Amino acid sequence: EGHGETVKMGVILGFTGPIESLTPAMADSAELAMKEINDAGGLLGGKMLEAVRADSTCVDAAGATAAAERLITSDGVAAIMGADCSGVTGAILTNVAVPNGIVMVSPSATSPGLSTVEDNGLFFRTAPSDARQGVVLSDILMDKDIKEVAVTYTNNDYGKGLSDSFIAAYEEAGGTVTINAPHEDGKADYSAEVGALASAGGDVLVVLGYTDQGGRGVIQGALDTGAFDTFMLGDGMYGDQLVADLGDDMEGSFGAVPWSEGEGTTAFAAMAVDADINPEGAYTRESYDAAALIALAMAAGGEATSAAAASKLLEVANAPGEPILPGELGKALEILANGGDIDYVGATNVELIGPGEAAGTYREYVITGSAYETENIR
Amino acid sequence: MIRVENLHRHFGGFRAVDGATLEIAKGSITGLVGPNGAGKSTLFNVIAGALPPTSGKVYLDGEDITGLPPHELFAKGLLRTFQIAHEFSSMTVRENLMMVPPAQTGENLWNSWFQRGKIAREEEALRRKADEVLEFLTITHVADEKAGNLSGGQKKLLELGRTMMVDAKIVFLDEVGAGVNRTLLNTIGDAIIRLNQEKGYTFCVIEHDMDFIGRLCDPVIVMAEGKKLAEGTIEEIKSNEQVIEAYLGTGLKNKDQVGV
Amino acid sequence: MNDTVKTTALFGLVAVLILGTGFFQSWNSALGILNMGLISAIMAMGVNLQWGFAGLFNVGIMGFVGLGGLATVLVSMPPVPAAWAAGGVNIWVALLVGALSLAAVILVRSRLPQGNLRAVVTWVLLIAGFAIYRSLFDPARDAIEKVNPALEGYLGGLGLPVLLAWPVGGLLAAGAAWIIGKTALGLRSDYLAIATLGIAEIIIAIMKNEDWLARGVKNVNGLPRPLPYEIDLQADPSFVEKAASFGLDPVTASTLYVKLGYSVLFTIVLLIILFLMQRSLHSPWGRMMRAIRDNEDAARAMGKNVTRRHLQIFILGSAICGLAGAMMTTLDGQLTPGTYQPLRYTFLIWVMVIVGGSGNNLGAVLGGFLIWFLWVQVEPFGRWLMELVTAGMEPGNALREHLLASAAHMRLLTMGLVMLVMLRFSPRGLLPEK
Amino acid sequence: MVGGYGRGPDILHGVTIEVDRGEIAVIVGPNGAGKSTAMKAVFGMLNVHSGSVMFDGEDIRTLTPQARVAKGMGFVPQTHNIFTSMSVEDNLEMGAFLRKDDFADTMEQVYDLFPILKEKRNQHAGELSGGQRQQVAVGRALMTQPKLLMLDEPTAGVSPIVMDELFDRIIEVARTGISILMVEQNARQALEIADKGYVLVQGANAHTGTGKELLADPQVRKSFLGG
Amino acid sequence: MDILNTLVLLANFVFVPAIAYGSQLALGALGVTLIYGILRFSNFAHGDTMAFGTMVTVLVTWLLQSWGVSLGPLPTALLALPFGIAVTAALVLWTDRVVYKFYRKQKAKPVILVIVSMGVMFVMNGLVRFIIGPDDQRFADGERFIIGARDFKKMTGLDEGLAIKTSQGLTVVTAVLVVAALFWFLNHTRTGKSMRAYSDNEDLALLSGINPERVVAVTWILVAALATVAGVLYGLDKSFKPFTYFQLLLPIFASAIVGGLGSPLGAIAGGFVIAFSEVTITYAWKKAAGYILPESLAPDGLLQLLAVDYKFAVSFVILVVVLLFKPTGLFKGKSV
Ligand SMILES: Nc1ncnc2c1ncn2[C@@H]1O[C@H](COP(=O)(O)OP(=O)(O)OP(=O)(O)O)[C@@H](O)[C@H]1O
Ligand SMILES: Nc1ncnc2c1ncn2[C@@H]1O[C@H](COP(=O)(O)OP(=O)(O)OP(=O)(O)O)[C@@H](O)[C@H]1O
Ligand SMILES: CC(C)C[C@H](N)C(=O)O
Ligand SMILES: [Mg+2]
Ligand SMILES: [Mg+2]
Repeated sequence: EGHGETVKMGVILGFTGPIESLTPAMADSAELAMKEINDAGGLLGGKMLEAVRADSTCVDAAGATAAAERLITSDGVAAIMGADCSGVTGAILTNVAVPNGIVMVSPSATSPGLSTVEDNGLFFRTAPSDARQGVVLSDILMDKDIKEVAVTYTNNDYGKGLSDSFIAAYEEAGGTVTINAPHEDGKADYSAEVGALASAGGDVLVVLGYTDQGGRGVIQGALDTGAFDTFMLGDGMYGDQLVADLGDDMEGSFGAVPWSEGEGTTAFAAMAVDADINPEGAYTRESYDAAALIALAMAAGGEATSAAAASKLLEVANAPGEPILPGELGKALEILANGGDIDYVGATNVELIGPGEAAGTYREYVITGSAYETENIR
Repeated sequence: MIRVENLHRHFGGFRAVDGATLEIAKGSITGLVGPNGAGKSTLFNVIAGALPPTSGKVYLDGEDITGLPPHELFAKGLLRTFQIAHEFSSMTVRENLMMVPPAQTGENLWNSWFQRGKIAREEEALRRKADEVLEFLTITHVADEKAGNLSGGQKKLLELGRTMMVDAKIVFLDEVGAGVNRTLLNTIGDAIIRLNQEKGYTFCVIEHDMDFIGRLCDPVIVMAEGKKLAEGTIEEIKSNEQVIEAYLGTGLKNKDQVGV
Repeated sequence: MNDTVKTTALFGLVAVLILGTGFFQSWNSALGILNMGLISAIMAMGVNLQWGFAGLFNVGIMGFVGLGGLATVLVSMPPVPAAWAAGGVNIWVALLVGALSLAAVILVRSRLPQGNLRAVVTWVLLIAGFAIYRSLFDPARDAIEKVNPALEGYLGGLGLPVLLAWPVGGLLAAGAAWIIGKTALGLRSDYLAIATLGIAEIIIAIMKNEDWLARGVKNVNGLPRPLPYEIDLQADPSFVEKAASFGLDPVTASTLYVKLGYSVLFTIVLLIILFLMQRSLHSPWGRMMRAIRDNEDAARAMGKNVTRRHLQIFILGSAICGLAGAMMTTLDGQLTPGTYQPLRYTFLIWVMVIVGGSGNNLGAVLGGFLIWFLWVQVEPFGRWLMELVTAGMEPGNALREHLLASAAHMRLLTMGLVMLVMLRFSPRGLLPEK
Repeated sequence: MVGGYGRGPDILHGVTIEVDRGEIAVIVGPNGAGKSTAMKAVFGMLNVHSGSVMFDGEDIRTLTPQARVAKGMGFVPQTHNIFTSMSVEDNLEMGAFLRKDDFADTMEQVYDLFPILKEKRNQHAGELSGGQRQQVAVGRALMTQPKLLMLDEPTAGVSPIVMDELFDRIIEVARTGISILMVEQNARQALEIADKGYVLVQGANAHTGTGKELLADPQVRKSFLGG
Repeated sequence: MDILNTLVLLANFVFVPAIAYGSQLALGALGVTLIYGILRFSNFAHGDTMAFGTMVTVLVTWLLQSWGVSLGPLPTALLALPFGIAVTAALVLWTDRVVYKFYRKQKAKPVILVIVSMGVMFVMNGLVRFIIGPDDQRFADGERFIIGARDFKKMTGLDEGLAIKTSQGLTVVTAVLVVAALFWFLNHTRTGKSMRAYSDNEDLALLSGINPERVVAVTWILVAALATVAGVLYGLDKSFKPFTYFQLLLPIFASAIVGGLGSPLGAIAGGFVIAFSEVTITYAWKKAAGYILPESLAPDGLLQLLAVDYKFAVSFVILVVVLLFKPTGLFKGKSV
């Protein structure tokens, strides 16, 4: 039964546009999960998963909607893993996914606004909302007894939302923000931002941007001019290239990134390395989990449809049940087939709360000797 | 009709028109001549509102019209042609003429949507008028040609033709004759005289062809270095020493040395 | 080939492309392309009006489209009473103060003679006005933005039917065009272009950063719709029954129903605009405009008020873009100022006009459909092309991997190639001006 | 020569024109007759379908315009005949573009001929008056020191005194062995100095003769010279 | 002392970065302005031409680095630059042959060429990403700073540091040299003048014996050189990422226009106007005021004329204002 059939899953990420350098690894990770399931004999008695990629462009809502439309109505995908950036994710969700009843699991759209969007129970994310990250960042500063900071954020819903939540938490806790300056991504020059930030001053510069975009440009400028020595970095800033390029100068800077520790993460890292994917890449773990969750929820629902996936997703993701790590998807399928219950742990210790988003733990790290060193998991 | 008082127009430090004072009488055909660069075209441009003056005044029938924009001057009946033809190059020759009359019903956006009948009637009349003008200028055969493809002389004719599409009070002609076949130029001359006599147009004509000026104009004003140098009948001008020296010259020196 | 035959054939081609999408991909995609195609065609007509008819080089389309989108939020979203209570009145008073001091400056500069006094008064007015404005504005803005920032943090709209936003979008754009036109229309060709480009960037910058107005980069989601929601239709038994009678499942039927609804609305708008445009193009008004485009000096000397006409056409064309912008935001169901980029909202429209044939309304419409179709469809095409190229290579071959990984970048490349080929094949556009 | 512009209809329907060394040939005719077109055809700026263009006994029909310049042909078009955004001096210099020798002398001669140009040597040519532009245009062509100088209405818009000078100069030039082919509407003066005269009507030769003969022909006088 | 500190502060955060950025823009704008001036269209593919040239240079630099070649304190990329220029020149010349030439022969309207150049832009865009990928690439080596902020503080004992990067110094020096050379070339050489003549009146240039194809070719080669130099210098200063080069197009155009299209001097001026306005108008003067004013008067606010949110808007406001007073740019540009 079901042998030879394929179930298509859409992978909508911004392969072109401002985060085009992050997305290939994310897509690969998602496809890694699908391959694992196929290798284990497929879904629901032999249905093979097939990834269909589409370009969200990260910024062009109309383009992303059209791409999603095509995935659903012409390629006939059963579910979507994506999209990446919060803006296009919202657009695809309301315009395409909800009307067509297609489930979407985003690995990286973290805007707090998405928590309350009308999704008809179809939207989930394996990354935590930035509402939480703001608090985490504020806590880190407070623990380090840093009371005055300057903030710069990437001027989009993610950056703005994150800076809003961070500043609210930080001021609440008694901190002072000397300046809250946005920067646009992909621009040629950040001297003006650096100048303003330097003049406003502060013990630390909080950078809530993207690692190979304006965020890095601002850091580079601040270092070059000697405006700031220490930085606190938001999730979008986490990336190996940053420390590789800026090296010693970043010594002592710190930050947080959605993370998890434990067997799941380690297991994923090993698999990723085998598959030639950088496991430390931003949102690769979340992507793997997103794809795996969709598949497992379908299996649990007994049908390779979005409706089945949507109804079972929370159940598969959360306790009770047998914990499932990356590499154990085959086992999970077996348990489900036998009517058992699983608690998908995955690469990020998935725990979906409230409206279907990751509760999320963050890794607090410090850069020491050109490497990220974990201080704490919060 | 037109009075120019102490008009100046400077380009940077250069005084193209340098205190010109002159008058064009109603009903006259006034000739305006002078050496190249005397400031004749610049004077026209200032009077016609294409260039703002540096200082000085221009009056039309006693009314101060200094610095008014061209379209308002047009409405007051002041028309001009350009020395270097300014045709509407991607439009047909006929359209070039038909666009001239002001305040056409169909020039209003609203009317163009809801007044089709009236527009059609007006267009018909305009077309007839345009064809008359084309006939007069002997260029009927190029009526549907793009104006940009006309020959140099034909463009000049078209330039003149546009002024014939409306009832003007005063028309400024900047070298209509340059590049126009002499036989045709005579015809144009006749037309100017006829318009002047029958319709009472006043003309001010810049031209370097003294025969043409002589046949048409009285009085003739000579400009040099941005000022009026002399004024009078053609005979007076032709015998004015200053004018001969600055402008007319004394004829070919080498003529007899040619092989014929 | 006869003109009419050619026009019919090309529009036939568009129809075939869209129908083909329907048959080979899905009807939803086909209608999706059709709907954005209709909007693009309207925008292209707006640009064609300005460029094709009057030679105004407007590269600020994005700004007007953005304003149309803003109108949708301002008209249709429900007001946020808490935000109004927090600072709604003050913020408008502040803006009024700002506007009044600017007006006062303009008045002073036109009334007082040039000299020290005028300069002093101007500066005093400017500085005082700015200070009062900021002292009123800043606290009010902060208060508004503090109101539930993750979801609201703005004043909200008027809560009126969203269809009303379309004409309002046009009006808003027209208002902006009036101000811009008054100041910038004296500029020529590329200078006007870059000025409008800059103004569009300024408009978008305001939309991105004035959170109190429409949430800025935080976006406004869930805009009301003129048509029913799919999920409501799916829940409506009579609809499901009707769908079944056509042999459609309720989900597909509902999505098609809504899209078709938009298609009908958009087509009506398109046809009205096209009809009016054609009428005016083929009237003395159109002739006058072409004359102005050909030679402004001569048109002036022939008694045409070039400045007025330019302003008129600039406002009209911009209003059309604003209208289309409002339609687009309605279709999207959300306002996302961060996604307004010149490449997509300005230059792509220009490509439509030029490839379609500037100066020809039907050409603009055709370009709108065709280029939008390509913009959407070259993506799978690029992938397909890459697969074709790499089909012969061994799996695991480095070059093959590299090529496949680059497939996403084929989109722009293919788009570029198609454009170049089309323009080569008919350099004055597919349907050139006659 | 038979030919026309681009894909448009033929404008020249068999025109024959000939100039010998040191001669002055003048073309006259009504507006739109194809005079300028004929000049451009000689210079290779439009399609000539049939017929030939010979220069020094050599068929040059396949040569590009700039190759014809190199062969010793110079041309002043009727319109757009100066570089408006360049200074007067640069305009003249461009005329001597293909010359390898020192052209300072020639430039002095041109300035002697048109003193006003010397005065305005550093001004943009586009800012000159109509007649001054015409002087620049002729000056530019003279800088080439061509074997054949082709002038399309060189005297249009120049004042009588300059026109006389210009004709004088043309005669002088011709005497140095340079052939002159020109189109003129100031036909009477032009034909007076012409060795050969051609009347063109509707793209074809209507009358041919020496300048004097044509001047004397009453029909020519009446139809083309204004009586 | 405080005055000195203020000056150093401003130099560090305003003058040095603005001058370097201004020179980068100016070099880019020179290329745009040259094409506009001579071939008479706004070349949208310029940003991507810069990206292409830089890409080639980056690849060659990597090769040289792998051979162990180095220029000591100067970046190795300078050695690779000629290769970059040559390959880019070949590419644009080829592009001209297969694309632009056709429209030139047709005497197509400038706007058609603008749109065609957008097609070329898309293709080049794809090409670059195809070859080197969309990621950030670093290729700078050698000494990073002429003087670093910390060293400066140590040297002078001031509170404020002043940093000047090697790349900044290089950029400014190159910009000055290139501009001077270009200026001389256009105004004083035969080829240069023939280019201006061609740009003015193509037919007449033909009649003067100027070979138009040669003029076009020389123009493209110059443009390729300018684009590559600009791109490489920019890449050395920041980093090489294709998307950013595309984004550079906007400020580059703004610079060319503010200066006056077709005017090389204008391009330079425009680059600096844009760069300085971006940096100064949103600058927070708080710290500077803190040095100068007595303690009691030290400001609370940031003393910022406008928030950095409006940085880009500001440069466009400046642009619009300049155009309103000087409708064809600061240096009387052309308009087609
Ligand atoms: N835009 C300008 N900038 C600088 N100088 C100018 C400009 N326009 C005209 N001039 C100068 O003003 C003077 C007068 O020019 P104008 O065109 O009025 O002469 P004109 O009397 O009409 O001569 P012509 O008989 O040759 O047409 C000339 O010397 C010319 O160089
Ligand atoms: N570029 C062109 N394309 C098409 N037709 C043209 C073009 N230029 C001129 N013509 C047509 O060719 C015919 C002859 O033009 P030409 O310029 O040779 O006349 P001409 O004898 O020089 O007249 P004039 O004395 O007025 O200068 C005219 O009917 C004109 O409309
Ligand atoms: C890929 C991520 C950096 C995206 C980001 N978290 C957003 O929501 O836009
Ligand atoms: Mg004149
Ligand atoms: Mg002629």
